[in-house]
Amino acid sequence: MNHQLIALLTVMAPLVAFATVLIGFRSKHTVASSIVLISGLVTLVGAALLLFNGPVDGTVFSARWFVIGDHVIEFGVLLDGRTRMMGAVVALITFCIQIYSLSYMSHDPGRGRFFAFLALFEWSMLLFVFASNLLQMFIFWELVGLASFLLIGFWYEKPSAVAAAKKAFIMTRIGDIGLFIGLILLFQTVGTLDVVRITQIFAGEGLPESIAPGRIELIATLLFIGVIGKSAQFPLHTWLPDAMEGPTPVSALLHSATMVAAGVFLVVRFHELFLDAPGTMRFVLIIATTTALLSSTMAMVARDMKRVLAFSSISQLGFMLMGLAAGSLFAGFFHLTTHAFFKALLFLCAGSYIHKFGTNDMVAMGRAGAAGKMKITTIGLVVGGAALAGIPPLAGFFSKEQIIGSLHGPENLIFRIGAYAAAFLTAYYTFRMVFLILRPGIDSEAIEEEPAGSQHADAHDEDHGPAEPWQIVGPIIALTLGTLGAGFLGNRIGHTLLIEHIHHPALAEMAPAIVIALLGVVLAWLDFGRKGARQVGFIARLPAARTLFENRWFIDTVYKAVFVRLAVGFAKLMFGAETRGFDGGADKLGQGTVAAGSQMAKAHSGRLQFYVGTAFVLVAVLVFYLGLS
Amino acid sequence: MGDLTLFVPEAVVLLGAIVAFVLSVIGSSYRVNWIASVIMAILGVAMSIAWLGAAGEPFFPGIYRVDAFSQLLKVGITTGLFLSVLIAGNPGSVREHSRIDFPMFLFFSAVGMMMMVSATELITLYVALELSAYGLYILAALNKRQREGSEAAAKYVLFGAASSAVTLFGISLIFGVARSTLLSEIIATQPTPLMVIGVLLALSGVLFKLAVFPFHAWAPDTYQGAPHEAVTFIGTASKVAAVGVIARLLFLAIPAHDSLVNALLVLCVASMTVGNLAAIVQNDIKRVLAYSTVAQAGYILIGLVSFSSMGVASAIYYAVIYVPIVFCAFLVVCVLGADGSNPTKSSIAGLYQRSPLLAATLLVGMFGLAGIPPTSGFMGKWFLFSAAIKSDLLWLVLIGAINATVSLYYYLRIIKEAYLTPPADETAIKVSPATAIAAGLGMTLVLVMGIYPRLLWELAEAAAKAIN
Amino acid sequence: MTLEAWILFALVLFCIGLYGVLARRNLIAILIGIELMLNAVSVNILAFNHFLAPDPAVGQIIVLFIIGLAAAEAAIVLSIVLTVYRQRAAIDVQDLKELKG
Amino acid sequence: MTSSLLTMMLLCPVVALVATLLLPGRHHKAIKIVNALCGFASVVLAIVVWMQYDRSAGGYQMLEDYPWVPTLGIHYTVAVDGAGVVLSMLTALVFFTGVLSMWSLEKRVKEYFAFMAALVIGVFGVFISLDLVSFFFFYEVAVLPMYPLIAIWGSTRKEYSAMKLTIYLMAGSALLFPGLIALYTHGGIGNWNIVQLAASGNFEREFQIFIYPFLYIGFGILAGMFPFHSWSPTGHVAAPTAVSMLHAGVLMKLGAFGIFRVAMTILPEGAAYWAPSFALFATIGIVYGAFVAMRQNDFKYVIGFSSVSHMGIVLLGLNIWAAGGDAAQAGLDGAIFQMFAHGIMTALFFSSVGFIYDQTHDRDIRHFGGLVSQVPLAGSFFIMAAMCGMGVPGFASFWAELLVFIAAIKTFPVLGVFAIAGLVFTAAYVLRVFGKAMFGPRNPDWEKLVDIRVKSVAIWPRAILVGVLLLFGFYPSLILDMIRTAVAGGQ
Repeated sequence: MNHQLIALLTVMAPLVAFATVLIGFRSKHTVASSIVLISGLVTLVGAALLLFNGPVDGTVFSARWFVIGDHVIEFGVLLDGRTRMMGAVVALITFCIQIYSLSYMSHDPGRGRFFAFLALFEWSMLLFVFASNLLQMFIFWELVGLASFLLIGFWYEKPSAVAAAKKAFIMTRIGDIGLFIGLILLFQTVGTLDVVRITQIFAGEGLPESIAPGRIELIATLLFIGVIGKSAQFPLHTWLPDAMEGPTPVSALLHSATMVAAGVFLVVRFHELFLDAPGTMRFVLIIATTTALLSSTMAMVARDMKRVLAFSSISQLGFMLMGLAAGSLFAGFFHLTTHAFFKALLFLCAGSYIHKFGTNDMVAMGRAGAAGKMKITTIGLVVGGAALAGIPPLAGFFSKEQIIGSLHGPENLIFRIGAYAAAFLTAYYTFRMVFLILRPGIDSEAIEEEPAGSQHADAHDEDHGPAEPWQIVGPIIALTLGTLGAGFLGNRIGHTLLIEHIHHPALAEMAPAIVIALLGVVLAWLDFGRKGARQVGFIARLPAARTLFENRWFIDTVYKAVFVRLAVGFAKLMFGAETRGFDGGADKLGQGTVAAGSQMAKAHSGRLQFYVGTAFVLVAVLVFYLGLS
Repeated sequence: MGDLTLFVPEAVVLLGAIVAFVLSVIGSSYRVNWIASVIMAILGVAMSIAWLGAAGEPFFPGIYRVDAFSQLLKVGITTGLFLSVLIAGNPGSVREHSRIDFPMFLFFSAVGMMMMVSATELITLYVALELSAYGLYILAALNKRQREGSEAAAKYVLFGAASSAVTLFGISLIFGVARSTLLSEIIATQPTPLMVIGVLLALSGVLFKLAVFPFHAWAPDTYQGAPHEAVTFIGTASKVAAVGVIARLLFLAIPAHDSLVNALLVLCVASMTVGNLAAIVQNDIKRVLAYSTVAQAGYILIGLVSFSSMGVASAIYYAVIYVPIVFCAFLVVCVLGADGSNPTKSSIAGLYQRSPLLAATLLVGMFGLAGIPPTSGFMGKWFLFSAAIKSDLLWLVLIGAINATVSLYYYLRIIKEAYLTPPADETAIKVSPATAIAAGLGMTLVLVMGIYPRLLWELAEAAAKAIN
Repeated sequence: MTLEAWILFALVLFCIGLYGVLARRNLIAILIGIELMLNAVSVNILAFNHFLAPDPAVGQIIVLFIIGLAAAEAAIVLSIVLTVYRQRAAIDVQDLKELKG
Repeated sequence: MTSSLLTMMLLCPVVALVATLLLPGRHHKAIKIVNALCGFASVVLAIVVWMQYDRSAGGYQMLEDYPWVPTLGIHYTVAVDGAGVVLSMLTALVFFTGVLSMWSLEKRVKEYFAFMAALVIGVFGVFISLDLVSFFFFYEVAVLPMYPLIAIWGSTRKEYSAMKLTIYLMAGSALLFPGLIALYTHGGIGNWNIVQLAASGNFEREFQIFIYPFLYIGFGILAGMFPFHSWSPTGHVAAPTAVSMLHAGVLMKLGAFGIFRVAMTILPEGAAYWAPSFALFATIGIVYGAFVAMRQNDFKYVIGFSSVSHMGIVLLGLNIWAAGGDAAQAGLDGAIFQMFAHGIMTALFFSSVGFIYDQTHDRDIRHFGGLVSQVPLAGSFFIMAAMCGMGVPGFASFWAELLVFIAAIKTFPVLGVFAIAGLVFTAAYVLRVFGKAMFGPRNPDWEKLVDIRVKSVAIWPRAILVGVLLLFGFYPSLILDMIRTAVAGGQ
C-alpha cells in the first residue's frame, strides 16, 4: 500500500465516522460507537504503519485549497518524524479512550453524539499534527478548540459545564489571536506558510537580510501566546481546571494527547523558528517555570481528584515547554509523549473511581474503599502516579531527567532550581493523592472539611454493573504498560525525530532529581500515608498559604473582577451609546422633524391676510435683493 | 394670419366647453353631459397627441406659438382634463344643482391652460392665465359642504387676484423696459435690473398656480375645501400649464440670471422644505396632498433653476408625469369621499381589504410622489437632479433628496393605513367601471413612463429645444 | 409730470391697494384693494406707453384688457363673496379660518 | 458572445411577481409553489451562470446592452464579473430558501410573495447592472418592499421599525442621488456605464475626494456601516423570518456591493484617500457590534448586531482594497467572500430563530434553556450558524475573515489587531447565547416545542444553507477562484 493512501485513511477515517454518526446515527448508540471505534482502529493501524515504515520526510498528499493574494495554500499531509510520532500517540491514546468510553458512557442518553465528537476531536488533532502548512495547522488548531468546547460542554444542561466550555473556548481564543497575528506576520516576513519551507529557512538557509531586528522575536512571541492559551500556561491557565466539567474520558483526552498537547506540539513543530528567537525563548522559559510552580502549589491543596490531575497537567506542560525553551527538542517532545501516557492513565483511573463511587473527592473515594474494591485501577493509579512523580524507571522519570538535563549552564540556574522545586511538589501532591486513596484514615481530620461542590461528579447513578468491566480495565492496563515502557523508548523517539545524539545523563546528574522526588514521596507519606497521619498537608497547616493555594492564587478572582467586569462594563457602555446615542439619536432626529412639521403646519393658520402678507413681504425682500445686485 | 388648423386641439377643448354649456342649458341630465364631456375630452387628448409634431403660429405673428414645447404640455393638460372628467361620473362632493355646470368650467379652464403654454406675448399670456383661473375659482366653490367650499373659493380667488395683480405689475415693468409685450422682442432686449424684477414679479402669478412658497398657502385650504373632482383638476393640469409659463418667462432674463436664480433657489428650497414638513402632521388626505404639491413644486423648480435645456426638459417631463401620479392619489380621494366628506387617515384604514384596486392605485400614486422606482416619479426626479448637478447645484440636489426622504415618511404612513390598519367598516367599496378604467389607466401611465421613459423624455427634450 | 413721477404715483397707488388687501377685514374692501392694484398697473403701463413706447396704441389696448379682466374678476369674486355671505351672514375675512393647519 | 442568461435570471422573480399578482389570493398553495419554482429556476440559472462564466478570461461577461434613455446615455446594461456571479448565486439561494421557509405562512400570502419577489428583482438587478441608472433603479426597488414586508408580517414594534429602516435607507439614497449623478456629469462621456466611467480618467483627484464620501456613506448605510447602523438591528427584530433572511442575507450586501462596484471602482483615488478613515469606522463597527450584542437579550437583536459586526469586516476588506498595496487583492477577496458567507449564515440564523419563535412567540434568550435538547435539529442549525459567525474553520466565513485579517494586518496593522481581537468578543456573545438558551437546564415552559420534522419542507432551506456553508468552508477555492476574477476585470 502506498503511503498516500494510508495517510489519507489515517487522517480522514475519523471525519467519515463523525459525519456518518452525526447525520445518520445520532440516536442509534451501538452503531454510532461501533463506527467511531472502527475509525479509531483504522487510524491507529494507519498511524502505526506510518510510524514504523513510513517515509521519513515529505508531503504525501496535497491539494489546492485556498488562495491568499498570489499565494496558493494547499491542504496537505506532511510526514516527518515529529508528525509520525505525534500522530501515533494521538491515535493510540484516543483509541484507548474510545474503548474506555464504551463502558463509561454506556448509560448516557447522548452517547451517539459523544462518540461523534470524539471522532471530530481526533480528526482535528490528527490534521493539526499532520498539517503541511501553518494555516492548516491554525485551522485544525481552532477545530481542536471547537471539539473540546463541545466535549467539555457535553452535559450541556449542567450550567457549570456550559460555563466551563465557554471559558475554555474564550480563553484559548485569546491566545489564538496571538497565534493568528503571528501567523500573518510570519507569512509576510518569509512569504510562505509551508512547514517544511519555514523549518528550512530557520534551520539554516538563513533569513532575508531585510528583516527588521526583533521581528522574529515578535513572531515567535505571538505564536507562543497561542501556546499559552492552548496549553494552559500562566496567565491563561485557568480554563483547564474548570474543563473537567466534561466527562472524564474527555478530560483524559484533553489533557494527554490532544488540546493541550497541540500547544506544545506547535513549539515542537516550529522549534527551529523559536531557536532563532532567543529573547522569546527566555520568555517561554520564564512563563513555563512560573506555570509549573504555580500550578503545583494549587494541586497540593485540591481534593477533587480530577482537579489535582488538571493542575498537574498544567505543571507538566510547563515542564515540556521548559525543555523546549532550553533548546532541547528531544526533551520537550519526549516528555510530551510520556506525559500523554501516564496522564491519560491517571485520568482513566480517576474516571474509574468516579464512575464507581459517584464522587470526585479523593478522601471520600478512599474512605469508600477504592483501593480494595478496584485493584487494577489502583495499580494503574500507583504506576501513573509514580511516573508523574518522576520515580525511576517509569516514563516520567526519563523525560523529566531530559528536561532538567537540558537546563544546564549558569544562565539557567534559577530555572533549574524552579524545575527541582516543581518536581518536588509534583512528587508530593501525586503521592498525597495516592495515599489518600490507598490509605484512607477513617478518623483523619480531612474528612470534616468536605469541599463544597465536590459532589458534582459526572457519574449519574452509583454502582452499575461490575466495578471494573473490560472496557475500562483494558485501556488502563494498556496505558499502564505504556507508562512502564515508554521511558525506554527515548532512543527510538530521538531516532524518529532525526536527532543524532541524545544526551543520556549520568547517574550523578540524575541523583538530585531522584532524591528530590523521593523526598516528596516521603513527605507525602508523613502527611498522609503513615499510620495515624492526620491527612492534612503541611501547606494546609499554614492558613495564609492554604487560602492562597486553594483559591488558585486568586487569579480567577482577579480575572472575574477585572477583565470580565471590564468587558461587561464596556459592553454596557456601548449598549448605552447605542440606545441613547446612535439609535436614540436617530429617533430624536425623526421626532425633531415631526415636531418641526407640526410647527410648520401651525404656521398655516388659515388666515388669508397672513398668507398674502407673508408672500408680499418675501417678494419685497427678493425684489430688494434683485434691485441691489 | 397663420395656419388656423394649428389651433385644433384648443378648439376641440373649447368645443367641449360649448357642448357642455349647451347641454346644461337645454336641461339634459348630468349623465348625458358627462358622457359627452368624456368623449370631448378623449377627442382633446387625441387631437393634442395628433398635433404633437405641429409647429407654427396660427394667429398674428409673435403672440401665439405652436411648437414641440406647447404641444407636449397640451398633451399633459388634456390628459389631466380627461382623467378629471373621467372620474367625475358621479361627483359626490359637488353640489347637486351645480353639477350640470361642472364639466363646462373644467373645459374652459383647460382652454385657458392650453393657451397659457402657447402664448408668446405677455397680454395673451395674462388673459390665458386669467381664463384658466376663473373656471377653477368657481369650481372650488361648488363643494357640497358649502361653508367650506365658500371659504376655500374665497381664499383661492383673493389670493389669486392679488398675485395676478403682482404679475401684471411685473408685466408693466417688463413692458416699460422692453417697450414691447412680445416675448421675442423682449428677449432681444438687454435686461436691466428693473426688467429682472419685472420677470420675478410676473412670475408670481404662475408661482401661485404652481403653489410655490410663499404663494402656496392657499393650496392646503383650497384643496381641503374644494370638491374632490375640482381639486383633481387643479392638482394636475394647472401645474403643467404653470410649468410651461415659468419656463418661458425665465428665459427672458437669462443673460442676467444669477441673482434671479438665487431668488428662485430660495423659493425652491423653501417650497420643498415647508411643503414636506407641514405635510407630515396632516390628517386630512387632501391636505397631505396639498402640502405634497407644494413640495413637488419645489422639485420642479430644481429643474427650472438649472437654467439649461436639460433642466427645462426635466421640468417638463416631471410636470407631465406628475399628472397621472397625482391623479392616482386623487382618484382614491374621490371614491372614498363620494359622500362629500374628506377622507382622512382613519377613513383609508384597511382600504386594502375594502378595495384592492383602490389600495393599489394609492400605492402607485404615493410611490410615484415619493419617487420610488419603477414609477415614473423616480425617473422624473432622476432627470431633475441630473439637470441640477449638470448646472453645479449639487447641494440643491442634496437638499431635494433629503426632502424626498422626509416626504417618504408621510407617504408611507398613508400606505400603512391602507394596507396595515384594519378597517373600521369592512364593507367593500364599489368602484364604478369608469373609475376602475381610470385607475387602471393612471397606474399604467405611471408605471409605463417609469419603466419606459424614453419616448416622453425625448419629447421633453425636443420641447426644451423648441423654447430656446 | 415726468415718467418717474407717474411711476411713483402708480407705486403708491399699488401700495395703497396692497394695504387694503392686507389690512381690511371686509371682503369687498379687499376686492377694492385688488382693483386699486390693477389700476396702479394701468397707470404704470400708460406712463411707460406715453413716454417710451414706439407705438402708443399698445399700452392703451393693454389697459383695456386689464379693465375687462378686472371686471370679470370682480364678478367672480363678488359671486364667491356672496356664497360666503350666505353661509356665514358676514363677509369678514377674519371668519375665514376654519380651513387651517 | 451575447446571451440573455442574466436577463432570464432577472426574469425569474419578475415572473414570480406577475404570477403572484394574477393568481387569486386564496390559492395559497399555488402561489407558494409558483414562487418556489421561480426561486428554484433562479438557483438553476445562477448555477448555469456560474458554470458558463469563463474564469480564465475574467472580467465582465454575458454582457447585454439595450438603450433605455439613449439621449441621456442611460442603458439597461447587465453583465457579471466574479463578484456578480457569486452574489447572484447568494441571492438565488436566499430567494429559494426564503420561499421555502415561509411555507407555513397563512396571513396575506399573495401580497407577501409579491413584495418579496419585487425585492428580489431589485437585488438581482443591482448585482448584475453595469449602468449607474439601472443600478440605482434596482437598488431602490430592492429597498422599498421592506417596508410592507416588515410592517405587515413583522412583530415587535413593527411599524416603527419598518419606518425607521425605510427612512434610514432613503437618507442613504439622498446621498447617492448627488453622488451618482455627479459621476455622470463629471465623467463627460455621456453615459452611465460603470466600466467606461472608471476607464475615462476624467475624475480629477479633488473631485474624487469630494464625491467619494457621498457614495460611500450612501451605500454604507445599507451595508450597516457604523455609526449609521441602528436601522438594521431594529429592522431585523421586527421582520418576519424570511424577510430577515433577505434583509441580512442579501439586502445589506447591496450596500457593500455598491461601495465596491460604484464608489471604489469609479473613484479609486478618492477611495484611497478615504480608506484609512472608513477602515477605522469599519473596525469600530466590528468591535462595537460585538459588544452591543453582548448586552442584548433578544435573539434577533443579537444577530442584528452581529451583522453590524460582520459587515464591518466586509467594509474593512473593501477599504483595504481601496487603500491599495500588496494586500489589496486579499482584502477584496475576503470582503466578497464574507458577503456571501455572511449572507448564507445569517439566513440560516434567522431561519432557525424564526422556527423557534413561530412556536413560542418569545425571543428573549433568558426565557429559554436547553433548546438543543428540546429541539435538537433547530438548535443544531442555530449552533452551526453561530459557529460560522464565530469564524470557526470548516464554515465559509472563516476563510473570508481570514483573508480580510491577513490583509488588514498588512495594510492597517493597528486596526487589524483590533479587528482580530473582535473574534474574542464575537465568541463571547455567541457563547453567551449558547449558554443561556441553547444549553443549560431545559425550560419546562417549552417542553412541548416541536422540532423540525425531517420529512417536512421546513428542513430543506436549512439543510441547503448548511450545505453551502460547509461546502465552501471545506473547499474555499471553489468560490474564491470565482471571486478573484472580479478584480481581474474590475481593476
